Amino acid sequence: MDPSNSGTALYRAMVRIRAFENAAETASQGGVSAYGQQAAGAAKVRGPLHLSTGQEAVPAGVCAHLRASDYLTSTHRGHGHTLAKGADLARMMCELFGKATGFNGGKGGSMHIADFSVGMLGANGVVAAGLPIAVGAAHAQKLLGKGNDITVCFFGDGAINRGPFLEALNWARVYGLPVLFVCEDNRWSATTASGPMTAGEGASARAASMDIAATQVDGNDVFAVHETAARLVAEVRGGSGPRLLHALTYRVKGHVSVDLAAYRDPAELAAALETDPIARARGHLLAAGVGAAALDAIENAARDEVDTALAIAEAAPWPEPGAAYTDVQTTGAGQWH
Amino acid sequence: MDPSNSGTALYRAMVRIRAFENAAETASQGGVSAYGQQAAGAAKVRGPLHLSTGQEAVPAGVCAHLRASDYLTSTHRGHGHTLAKGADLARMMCELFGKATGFNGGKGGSMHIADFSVGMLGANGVVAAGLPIAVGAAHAQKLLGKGNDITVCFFGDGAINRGPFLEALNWARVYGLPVLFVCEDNRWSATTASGPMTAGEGASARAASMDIAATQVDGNDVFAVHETAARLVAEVRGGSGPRLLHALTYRVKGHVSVDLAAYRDPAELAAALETDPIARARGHLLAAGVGAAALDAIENAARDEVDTALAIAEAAPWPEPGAAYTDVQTTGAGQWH
Amino acid sequence: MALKDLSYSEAAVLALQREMQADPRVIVLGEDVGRGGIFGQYKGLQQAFGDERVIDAPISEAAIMGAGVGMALAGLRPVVEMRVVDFALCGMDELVNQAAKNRFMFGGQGRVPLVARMPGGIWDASAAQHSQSLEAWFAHLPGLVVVSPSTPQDNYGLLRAALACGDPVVYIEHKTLWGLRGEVDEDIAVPLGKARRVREGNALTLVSWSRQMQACAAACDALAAEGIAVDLIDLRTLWPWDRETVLASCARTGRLLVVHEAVQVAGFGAEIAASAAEAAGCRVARLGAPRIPVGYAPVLEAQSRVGPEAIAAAARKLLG
Amino acid sequence: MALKDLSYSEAAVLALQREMQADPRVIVLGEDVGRGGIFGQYKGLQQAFGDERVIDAPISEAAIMGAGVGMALAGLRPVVEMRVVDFALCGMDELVNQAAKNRFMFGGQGRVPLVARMPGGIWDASAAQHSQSLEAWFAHLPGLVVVSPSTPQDNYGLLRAALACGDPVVYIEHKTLWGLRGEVDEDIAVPLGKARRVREGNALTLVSWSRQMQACAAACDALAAEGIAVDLIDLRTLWPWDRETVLASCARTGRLLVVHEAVQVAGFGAEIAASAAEAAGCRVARLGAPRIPVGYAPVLEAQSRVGPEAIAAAARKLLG
Ligand SMILES: Cc1ncc(C[n+]2csc(CCOP(=O)(O)OP(=O)(O)O)c2C)c(N)n1
Ligand SMILES: Cc1ncc(C[n+]2csc(CCOP(=O)(O)OP(=O)(O)O)c2C)c(N)n1
Ligand SMILES: [Mg+2]
Ligand SMILES: [Mg+2]
Repeated sequence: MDPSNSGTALYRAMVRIRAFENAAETASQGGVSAYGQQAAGAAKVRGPLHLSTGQEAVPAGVCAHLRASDYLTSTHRGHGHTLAKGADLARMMCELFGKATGFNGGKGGSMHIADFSVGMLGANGVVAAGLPIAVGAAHAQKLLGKGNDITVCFFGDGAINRGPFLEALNWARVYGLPVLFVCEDNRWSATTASGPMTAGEGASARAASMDIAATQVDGNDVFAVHETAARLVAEVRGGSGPRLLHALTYRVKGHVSVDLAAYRDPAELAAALETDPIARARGHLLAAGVGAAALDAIENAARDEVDTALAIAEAAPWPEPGAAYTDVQTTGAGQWH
Repeated sequence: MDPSNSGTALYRAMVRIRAFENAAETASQGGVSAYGQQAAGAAKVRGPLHLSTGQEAVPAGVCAHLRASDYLTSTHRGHGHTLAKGADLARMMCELFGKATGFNGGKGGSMHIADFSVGMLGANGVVAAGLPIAVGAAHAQKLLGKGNDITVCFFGDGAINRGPFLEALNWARVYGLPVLFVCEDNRWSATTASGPMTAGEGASARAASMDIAATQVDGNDVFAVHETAARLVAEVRGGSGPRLLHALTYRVKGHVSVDLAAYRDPAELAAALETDPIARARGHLLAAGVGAAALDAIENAARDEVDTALAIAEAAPWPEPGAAYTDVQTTGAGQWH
Repeated sequence: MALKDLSYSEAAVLALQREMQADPRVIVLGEDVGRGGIFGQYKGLQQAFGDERVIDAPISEAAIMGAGVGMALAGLRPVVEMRVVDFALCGMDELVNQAAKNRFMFGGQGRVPLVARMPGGIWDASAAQHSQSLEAWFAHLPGLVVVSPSTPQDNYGLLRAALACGDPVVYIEHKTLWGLRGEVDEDIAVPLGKARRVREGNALTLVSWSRQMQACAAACDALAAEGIAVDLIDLRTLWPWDRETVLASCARTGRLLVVHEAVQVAGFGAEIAASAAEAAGCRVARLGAPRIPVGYAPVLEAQSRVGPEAIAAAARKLLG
Repeated sequence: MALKDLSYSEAAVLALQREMQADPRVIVLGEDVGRGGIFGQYKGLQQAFGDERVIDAPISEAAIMGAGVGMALAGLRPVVEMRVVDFALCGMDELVNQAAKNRFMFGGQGRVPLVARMPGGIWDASAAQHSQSLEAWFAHLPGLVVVSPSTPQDNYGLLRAALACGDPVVYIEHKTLWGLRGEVDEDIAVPLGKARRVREGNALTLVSWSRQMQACAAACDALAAEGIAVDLIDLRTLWPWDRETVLASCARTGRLLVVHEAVQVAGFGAEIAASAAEAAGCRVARLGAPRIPVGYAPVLEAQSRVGPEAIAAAARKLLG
């Protein structure tokens, strides 16, 4: 690829995710009771906040090939997917703050971040729950003859041990659906290392056993992810049926923002930090002749955008109490007891 | 193997299953409303009755290597597993008749046929439900240091499309459990051909993807099943961890006894009947010098045993109405409303 | 108006035919639907509409329900077949955490217009895992509509209404009503949330639904012979339930008896009885199955059945 | 007697320690239990008893619950960790069709002594998929015991009783009570099925459980200031529930108010209210959450909370 254009675009995509999550992380301290922490209640961003710090190359590299009419299903760790799919950063921050101006009107928060208008069908609080929903969306795309739109389904390495993973992959292959499965293999499942809990070679091997071609990629090399995803997305758009991208990355932060991950070997983290996708991309781009100033400008712009978003979210109104009674269901609305 | 001893034993095991199910089939007509039939109510054997006719070689060949302290989990199609594991045929018939003298005291019927005293932990009305239970039982065998006892888990080719199949196989491998998975691949899932509903090469491929060695065998050749199972059972007993036996067979009857299977290509059935496991075993044994009289005697003995069982079941008492209130739970027993 | 004599299952097939003809977004997915479903409740539909709209599914209840959610979000109106409510337990996260909550959780960005058919109740001699009545579970869950028809006419009308309503609907037909025949007027629309008064009377309000309506009617005959006129109400929709009709009747009779096939403890009858006691302050009684699993032998299964005699006895007790 | 000041989670850890020391068959399986569980409710147990008895599991709720059933059948006494009740929905067939029915279905050939821990209730700001209260579901299911402790002492005592009872138990701790401290007497045995009278009074019977007991106590303070003495009862076990104690109190006060965090519609309060109306003929009222999913924003989440003011108001209405 020519790094000077899309290269900087990928860089920008990653930097925005990082900036957004750094700010959210700060705003979330004391926001939830778990992992030995007691919620203070004063936090701006409350409830479990799952950060994708260090994994930004995967959504950035994959979503660069998507359009708004393509669908995306996400996980509990969905900020990167949502931003990369094109959602407005400020409205995302408003949702994390629980404000009326958030994408969900404050009803969902981080674990349910979504922007249906750009095809982002939502983060999910239930591990692996996005997989069957994704194949259903892809099934609809096929039946409705939606041009060559596709569905991209992100999930973690721990999710492959839940039954719906098998049911969804089998489904996608049986009906030959336009879905790209993307396993974000960050080596951890909450406080448990995924390796010892997983039989065999993981997502790729299981996909292959269901006749779904799988490709592994260095998930911390945004250019590699971008290049590999280009081919897979093209195949899926072309009617190949499902494909799986197995991206090897690492969860730099704790499972949630209040998790200090003391259970982890510091050496493991240190090694992973060596391969930080943003630092690596920056190195690539500099080597490819992109000026440091241009990259600094991208980072400053991202920080400014996030600061503005924080101010917007801070100033935004809370939902009306009555909003708790809207969008429950149409039939029987008003009968709450 | 020396067909003159264990060969005839395998033959006898199959013949008893066939005789039992032929009788049950006759007694079940008009026993359930489904597949276009209306229950008459007069049937002696009521509710859905799933026959393993044509599949007898699998339980016969596998269970020949098991002892009472080994566990077995079964499916909705469990008569063969139960008989082969050593359950009393007459008490099984009593259970199918719903009598107090049945293994479950009339509480379960065919779909829940079981004899825990010989390690047969039960048929199950839910497809794939036996798999997690089996790995749990094997897990207990390992933790309790139960000598080298093992658990054998039977399931159908349709069951591999349910999530618990993946979860259970992963579990067995992760903890290195003494369990032998046996897929009875009869090519059908109720009224639906399994092939078009299944991505990839099926049970064997999926097991391999979870690092569980799988072996395919002609499930209608009882000697081949017996020989292959001998090796796999020995490996599992020896501490190899889980193994999978993929037995290729065919469901000769409809899905349940009232299902005429009109949706099936008659040629397919005709071809399958050519490979009837009992007829083939008889041929082998005759060729190996076993006298026809000896084999006839085995068949007559089986028919006599079944006739006696029918008479016993017919004469046996119904459960007391009060039995509906026993074995529900200990805590709170008596509080039914 | 077009009158037809149809079975409960034929009425459902007719409803699906009408909806599928009228709306290409309506599709069916589930196990064995291509052969008409094991109860004939999809008979001929795959032949008529093709296997892309009447989709044979693998044995994957979680994926069937979950894919239904994804299809609905993407613009289809799936009829999701669970075979029996007992197997719907294999897709509970997909129904409860996904289908029911999607619209609210995402702030109204999406809709999940889906009808999940999961026949309930005792299926003769099918024992504990094939005989459950779980309607109370679904009534407890925000986001879901719960329907339970007792006649061919209602099965026709309510299935059409369920497909039209745009909400996720748990549609509970009864496993042993499929053969029940009755007159079906294709032009009658049966609204969701409206009960049907089956008999008029001032002595007692008797509320039930699904197959249990038959036992209640028989009990009413026995009571009528004793000069006791019962106000018999078929709830038809359990959520939203027709409080107005039921409470108005309670106010008139001063006595309410709720009867259902489900286990009485924490059954939906508790909700109705408690509501009546709270609102109308009238005397209430419930009659449901004892809190025991359904046994296989006829004598054991009978313990879980609520028959006309028991219903009449409960009515007399409430009156005495 | 050994008195300790412990948190709700520490009390649970102590109970498990005692049971695991006393009985080698007692084991724990679930996600992240090796690090003490995300709420600290297994803290130190893997270090003390090893990873063969405190088993880290893959993210496989169906297999965790199903394997628990197999382990129990084979002679172990597993504590099955579901993390939160919302995720237990991923193992519903294994709990409902297998664990709860096994003993009956197979005619008493087997037993499933298993304690399934599934913390319930609103976990501050965790929205619709992490905030459910589903105790009414499990009370509806024959074969299951349902427990919901409100104090460290009860969590200690009831968890031990649950492990000893030999039945499959759904053990619902509250997601936000983990930090609650209180005195724990290790020698006090807390029996299953017995409610605890927290306050004595003749004006009104107030029944609740789990975290809601705190709001009820606060409401009682407000009412006491008005001279209204409430008979406050902590149900502790939802199945079997202590009918005797509750109905005796109702007979005395003539008025019953049931309060729970769960959605009011078809919640377990309906069972208690209906039972009291049937048996004692007393005036009944229920107070639970509206039938809406729990929202994320504090102001939305608050709509699903049942606070002291609402409880006191409902009490006054019932008295007036
Ligand atoms: C069904 C279910 N089980 C457990 C959880 C709790 N949980 C949330 S995230 C998580 C770890 C998921 O690991 P992985 O799929 O690898 O995603 P990652 O967190 O690493 O991005 C767990 C166990 C859940 N949300 N849903
Ligand atoms: C979870 C679940 N879904 C559906 C059914 C209905 N059902 C009973 S047997 C069966 C077919 C099973 O096929 P397979 O696993 O190959 O076993 P076979 O009947 O061929 O022996 C189906 C769909 C069920 N019992 N449980
Ligand atoms: Mg991970
Ligand atoms: Mg099969």
